[in-house]
Amino acid sequence: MGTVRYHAKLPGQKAHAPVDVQPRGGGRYAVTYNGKTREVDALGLEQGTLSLLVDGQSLSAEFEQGNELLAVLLRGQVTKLDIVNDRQLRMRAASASFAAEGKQLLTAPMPGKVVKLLAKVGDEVQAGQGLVVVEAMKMENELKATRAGRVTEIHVQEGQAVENNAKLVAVE
Amino acid sequence: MGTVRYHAKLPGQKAHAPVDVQPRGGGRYAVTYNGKTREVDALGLEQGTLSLLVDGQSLSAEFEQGNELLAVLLRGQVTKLDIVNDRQLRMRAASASFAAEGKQLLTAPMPGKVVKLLAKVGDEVQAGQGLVVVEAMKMENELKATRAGRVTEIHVQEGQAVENNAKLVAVE
Amino acid sequence: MAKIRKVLVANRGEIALRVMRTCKELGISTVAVFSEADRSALFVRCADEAYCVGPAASRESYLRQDVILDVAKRSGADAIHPGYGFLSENASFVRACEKAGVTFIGPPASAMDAMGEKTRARANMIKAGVPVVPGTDALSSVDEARAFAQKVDFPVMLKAAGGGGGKGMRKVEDPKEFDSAWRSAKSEAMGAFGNDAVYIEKFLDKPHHVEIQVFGDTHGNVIHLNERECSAQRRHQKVVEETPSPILTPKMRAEMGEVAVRAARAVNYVGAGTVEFLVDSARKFYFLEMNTRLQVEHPVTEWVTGVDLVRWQIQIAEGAKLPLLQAPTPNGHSIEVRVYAEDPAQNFMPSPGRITALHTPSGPNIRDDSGVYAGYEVPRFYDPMISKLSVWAPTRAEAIERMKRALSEYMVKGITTNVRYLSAIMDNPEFRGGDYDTGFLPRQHQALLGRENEHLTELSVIAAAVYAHTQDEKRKAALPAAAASTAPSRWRSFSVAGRRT
Amino acid sequence: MAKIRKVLVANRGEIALRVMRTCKELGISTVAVFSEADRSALFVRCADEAYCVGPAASRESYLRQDVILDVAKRSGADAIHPGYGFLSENASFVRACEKAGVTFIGPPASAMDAMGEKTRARANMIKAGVPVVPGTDALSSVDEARAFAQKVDFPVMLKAAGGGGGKGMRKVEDPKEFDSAWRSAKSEAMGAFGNDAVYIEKFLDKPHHVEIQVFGDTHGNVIHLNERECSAQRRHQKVVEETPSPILTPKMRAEMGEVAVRAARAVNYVGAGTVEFLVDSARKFYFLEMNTRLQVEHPVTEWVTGVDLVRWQIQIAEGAKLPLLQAPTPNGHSIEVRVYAEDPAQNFMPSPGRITALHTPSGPNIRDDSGVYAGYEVPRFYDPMISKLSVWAPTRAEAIERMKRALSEYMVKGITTNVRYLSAIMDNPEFRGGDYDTGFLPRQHQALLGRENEHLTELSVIAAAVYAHTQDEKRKAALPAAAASTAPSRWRSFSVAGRRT
Repeated sequence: MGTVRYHAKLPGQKAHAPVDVQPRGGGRYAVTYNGKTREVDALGLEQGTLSLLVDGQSLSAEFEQGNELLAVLLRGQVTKLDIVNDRQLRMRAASASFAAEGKQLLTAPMPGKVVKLLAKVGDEVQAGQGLVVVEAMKMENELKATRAGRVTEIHVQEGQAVENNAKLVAVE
Repeated sequence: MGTVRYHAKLPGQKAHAPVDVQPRGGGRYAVTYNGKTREVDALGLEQGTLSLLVDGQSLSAEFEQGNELLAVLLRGQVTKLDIVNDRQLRMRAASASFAAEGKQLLTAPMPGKVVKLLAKVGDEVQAGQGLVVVEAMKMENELKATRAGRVTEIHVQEGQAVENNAKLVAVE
Repeated sequence: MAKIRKVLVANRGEIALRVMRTCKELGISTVAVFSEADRSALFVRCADEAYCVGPAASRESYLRQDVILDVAKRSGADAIHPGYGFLSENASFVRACEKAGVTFIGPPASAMDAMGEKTRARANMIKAGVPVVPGTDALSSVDEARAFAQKVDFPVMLKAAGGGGGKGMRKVEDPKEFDSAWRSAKSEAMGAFGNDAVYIEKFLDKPHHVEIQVFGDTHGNVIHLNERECSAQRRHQKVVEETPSPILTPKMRAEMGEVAVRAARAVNYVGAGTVEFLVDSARKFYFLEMNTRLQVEHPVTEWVTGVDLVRWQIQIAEGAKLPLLQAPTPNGHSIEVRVYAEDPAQNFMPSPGRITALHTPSGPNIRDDSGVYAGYEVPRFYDPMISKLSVWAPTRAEAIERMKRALSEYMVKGITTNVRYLSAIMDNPEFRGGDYDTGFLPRQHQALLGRENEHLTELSVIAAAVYAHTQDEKRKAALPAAAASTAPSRWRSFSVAGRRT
Repeated sequence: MAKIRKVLVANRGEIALRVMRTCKELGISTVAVFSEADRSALFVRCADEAYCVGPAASRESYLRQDVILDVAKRSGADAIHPGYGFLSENASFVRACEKAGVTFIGPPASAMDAMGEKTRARANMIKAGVPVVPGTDALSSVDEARAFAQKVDFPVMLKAAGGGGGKGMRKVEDPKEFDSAWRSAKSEAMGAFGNDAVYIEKFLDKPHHVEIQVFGDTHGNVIHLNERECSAQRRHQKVVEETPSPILTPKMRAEMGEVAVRAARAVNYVGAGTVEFLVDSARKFYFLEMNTRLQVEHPVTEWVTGVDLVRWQIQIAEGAKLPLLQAPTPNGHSIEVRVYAEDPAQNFMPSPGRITALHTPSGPNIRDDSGVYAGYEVPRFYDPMISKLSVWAPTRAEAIERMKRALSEYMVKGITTNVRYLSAIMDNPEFRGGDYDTGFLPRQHQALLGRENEHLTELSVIAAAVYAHTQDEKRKAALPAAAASTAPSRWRSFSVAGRRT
C-alpha cells in the first residue's frame, strides 16, 4: 500500500507541513512528520474517536470537524489545525482569495439575545469600546470593538434573538 | 390526523389486542388500549429511546427490536411483545405456517466453545439430561434436553466455536 | 407534621436531579416542572411525573408561582423543594405555599424576609452583633451610589439586594466603569430575581470567601456543619469549592461557626442555610449575606460529614429534630469543581449546544452531579453549569490529585467546557498552596489558560493525519466507483460490523 | 526500596482501570497489556502505554509470564500489579519478576506458596492453630474423592486447589451428580489456573461467607481492615458484598480479625490479602482459604475505612510502613453489587455482545467501577462481570435504599444484564433482614426473578405502540414517495435537526 501525503497547518504557522501516512494493514500505519517516523496502531471506535497506539503510547483521540479547522482532543489538550490531502491543498491554493481588509465584522459568539446596542451607525469608536450587549445563559456579555473606526453597519435590534455567528455590527 | 391501529400480543396471550394511536400534533397522542384512552406526549431522543409523559407520568422508555419481539425497558421492567400495524398483521396471518412438531432443536444460547458432547446420535435421552457443555466467559454451561427422546442430529464437534443461536443437537 | 409522600421539585438541571435522588431513596414520589426548553432534560426523564409550566424564559415558567402551585395541586404533591435560585429565596412563594397547604421545604417566610433582602439582612446582623462589611442599603440613584463609592474609595462591589449566586454582582475598580457596571448589575438583577435593587459594599483586601453551613429544626435547635472555602471565583461566580478551608484553624472554625449559628438563631432559622463571610488578609471575618436555601456546593459538606443534606431538609420539613446537635469533626477533605459550558479563553463566554459525546469520571470517591447526557442539547436560556464534580480523599493533597485524575477522564464533545481550565487550577501553585483569595482566578487567568505541550501537539498532528486518512478511506468505500488504487480499508468493515461510524 | 515510577498492570477490565486510577493519582505511569480480543477495551485507552501480548485465550496472553515480563522490560516498567485472577496468585511469576528485577506488587512467593495451594494452606493453618473446615488434600482419583464424600456425607464442596473466585468450584448434594461435578470442576480449574487439582470440603450448615481484609508491610506489621459479608453467591461466585457484616458483633469482629492476622503472620504476609471464613449457624467460624491478592470486592472496605487499598499496596511495595497499626472502626455501611453480562432467568447464562447504550448511576456516595463503555463489545472470552457498583450510607438500611436508587439509574442496552435481579435482591426480605447464608440466592431464585407489574406492562404496550408509530412515520418520511395520507411528522424534523435517530 502506498504512502498518502497529508498537509497540516497549526495555528501560527505560515504554511502546511507534510505528514506521510503509510498504511501497513490491520489498522497499522507508519506516519512520518517533522522528520520522524512513528508506528501507529489505530482503531476506530465511536464516530470521531480513535484509539491510537503510537510507538506504544496509548492515546484516546477525539476529533471534531469545525468550519475550517479540525479540533483534536488528546490527553486534555485541544489542538485545532488545518489538515488536508494533496487534492484539497491544490484546490485551496487555486481558490485562495484576498480577504477584505480593514473591516471588522462583529458576530455573535453564541446564540443569545441582544439586550443593548451601545453604538449607532456613524459613531466613531475606540478599540475596546463596547458595541453591543448580548445575554446568554443569564449572563450579560459586552462585545467590544477590536479596532478603532466608524460603525458602518448594524444588523440587529435590541431585544432580538440571535443565532451563533450572526452578524451584529461592522466597524471600518 | 387519523387514528392508526396497532396490534399488541404479550407473551402468554393467544391473540393480538388493538392499540389505537391518534396523533394530535406536537408529539402528542391519544392512545386507546384495554378500553382506556390516555394522553401521551412523546419525545424521541437517541435511537431507540422515547421520553414519554403518559397522563403526567414521566417514563423513559428504551426499545430493542429482537428477531421477533420488541423489548421495552420501562422503570426496570423488560416487557417483550409483538407489536404490528394492520398491514403487518394481515401479512402475518397470510404466511402463518405450522411449526414442526415434536422435534426439539437445541441451539447455542450465546457464543462460546463446545467443550464436551454428552450424547451421540441415536442415544435415548431423558428430559433434563445433559446434552452438550458450552464454555463461555470462563464458565461451563451444561445444556439439557427439555424432553425425552432420541438424539437425531448433532451439528457440532468438541472444541468447536459456536455463534449465538447455532444449531447444536436435535432430539425427537 | 405528616410524612411527605410526594415532592414537587420547582427547579431544573442537576439540582432537580439531586433532590429527586434523595426523594427516591426515601420512597417519596417526585414531580418535575419544566419549561418548553427543558422537555428533553434529564431531570424530566428521571421524575415520576412531569408537567410543562411555560415557555423558556424563567419569568414565564420557573418563576410562575401560580402555575407551579397549580401543578402541585393537580399532581397531589404535599411538598415543594425549590432547589437554589428561581423561587428558592422568595418569601412570597413560601407564603403562597402555606396558603395552598403545601409544605415548602426550606426556611419560614419570616426568616427569608429577614435575610433574603441583602440590605435588611445586614441591618439584622448588625443588631445581632455579627460583624459586617462596610456598605450601604439599596440605593435609588446612580448618583447616590457613585457618591458612596467615592467616599469609601474604590474598589467597591455592586450587589443585587434580591438574590445571590453572582447574578447582578459587579466589582468596580475604576470610577469610569461605575455607570456601566451599575446599569448592567441592575438589569441582571431584574432578570434573575425580578428585583433590580442594588447596593454597595467596600471591597476588602485580598478577601477569602468562606461560608458556614447551618441547619435549624422546628424545635429551636440550630447547628453548623463546618465551612466551605469558595474563593476561586470568576465573574463573581464560584468555580471551585472545598472543605475544610485551607486557611481556617480549628479556633477560627469554632468562632465562625458560633457566629453563623447566632446569625441563624437571630432570624429563627429552620432548614438548610449558608452564612457567607469574607475573611480579610488579617483573618478577620465579616458577615456577607445568608443564603436561605441549599447551596450549589453542598456536596463537599456531604463528603466530609457523611450527612445527606437534602434528606435532612426533608426530615426537618416533616418536623423531625436535627439528628446531630453539634458540628461533626470534618472527616478528610473534599473538593468540588463546577463544569460549565463556557470558553475560559473567550472571557468565559457561554457555549450552549448539543453534547455529541460524554464520558464522565468514575472510580473511588468521585461524585458527578450532572444534569446532562450524550445527545442532549444544553439550552441557551439558563445557567451554563452542566455538572458538579466532587471528590473526597483523606488529605487535601490527595484530593487535588484525585480531582486532576477525575478531570482527565471527563470528556465532553460538541460544546466547549472549562474542564481543562479546572485542571489547570488543580495544578496552580497558588491553589495548591491553599491561601488563594477571591482575586486568585482573575490574577492567574493567563496562566490558567494553559500552555501548549509541544509533544502533545506533535502527536495531535499525527493523530489528525491518521484520522483524515481513515475518513478519506471511508468516503472512497462509500462511493459506488471508489478509486481502485487503494487497497480495501479495515475501516469499511467496521461500519459494516455495526459500529456507529 | 525505591519509589515506583511506572507500573505494568498485568490484568484487564475494571480492575486494570482501578489500579491505573490510583497510579495516576500517585503520578505513576501505567502500562497496559492486552489480548487481541481486548484491543478496544477501556483499560487500553486509559493507560499511558499499551502492548498486545497475544490472542484472546488467557493462556496465550494474560498468562504468558515471558511475554509480560518482556513488555515490562521494553517499556521500562519498574513494577507489576497483577490485579486479581490470572497471574495474581502465581508464585512462579513472583519469582520470575524478582529475577527480572521488577517489583511484584503483592505478597512474596513464599507466602503465596504457603497459601496459594488451598490444600497446603489448610495444613499450614491447622499448624498455626486456626480452625478449618473438615476436608481433604488434593485428590488424585474420582474414586478416592467419592469415598471421602460418602464418609463425611453429602453435601460436599469440590474446590480447585490452584485458585479461587468460584472457578472450578461445585457443590454436590446428590451422590449421583458427583462424577459429572468432579469432571467439570477439574476441567474448569485447568482452564482458569492451569492446574486441575481439586479437593473436597464438608459443606457446613447454612454457612455465611465472611472474609477479613488483612494488610502486612515489610517491617513485620500486620493489621486487618475489618470484614466483608459475601454470602450472596450464585454458582459459587459472589454477587453482593457488604461491610460491616450484618451478623457480626464487635466481639466476633475482633476475634476473627485476630485469627486472620495470626494466619497472615504465620506465612510472613506482605501486602493486601483476604482471609476467608465460613461462619456456621452457631456463629462458629472456620478458615476457608486465603486470597493472596486484592479482592474484587475491596471497594466496600475502602468506603468504610477511607483507605485506598491500591495506594497502600503500592506504598508497601515501595517499602513504606503501614499508615495504621490497628483496624479502624467501620464508618457507616457499604454495599457492592456485581453487574454481570448474564441472564439470571437462563441459569445466569453469559450474554456477551455489543453495548449499544449505557447510562451509569451517579449522585451522592455512588461508585461505579466499570470496564466498559457505550459502543464496546463485551468479549466472549473472559469473566462476564462488566462493572462493580458500590454505595455508602450511614446505615445499612439507607445503603440498601441508595443501592436500589442507583440500580434504577443503571441502563445497559444491547446485552442482557443482571441489574434487575440485583434490584430484587435489595428488595428481598431475607436480604433486608441481614441473616442470609450462602444458600440465599439459590433458595430465593424464583422470587428474585421478579414478578410482572401489570401497570408497567400496560404502559409498555402503550409505549410500544407509540414507538411503532414513530418508526412507521420515519420509514414513510424516508421513502421518496411517502404515503401522502399522513400529515408530516415531527419525527422527521428531529432527524433533520441532527439527532442520532
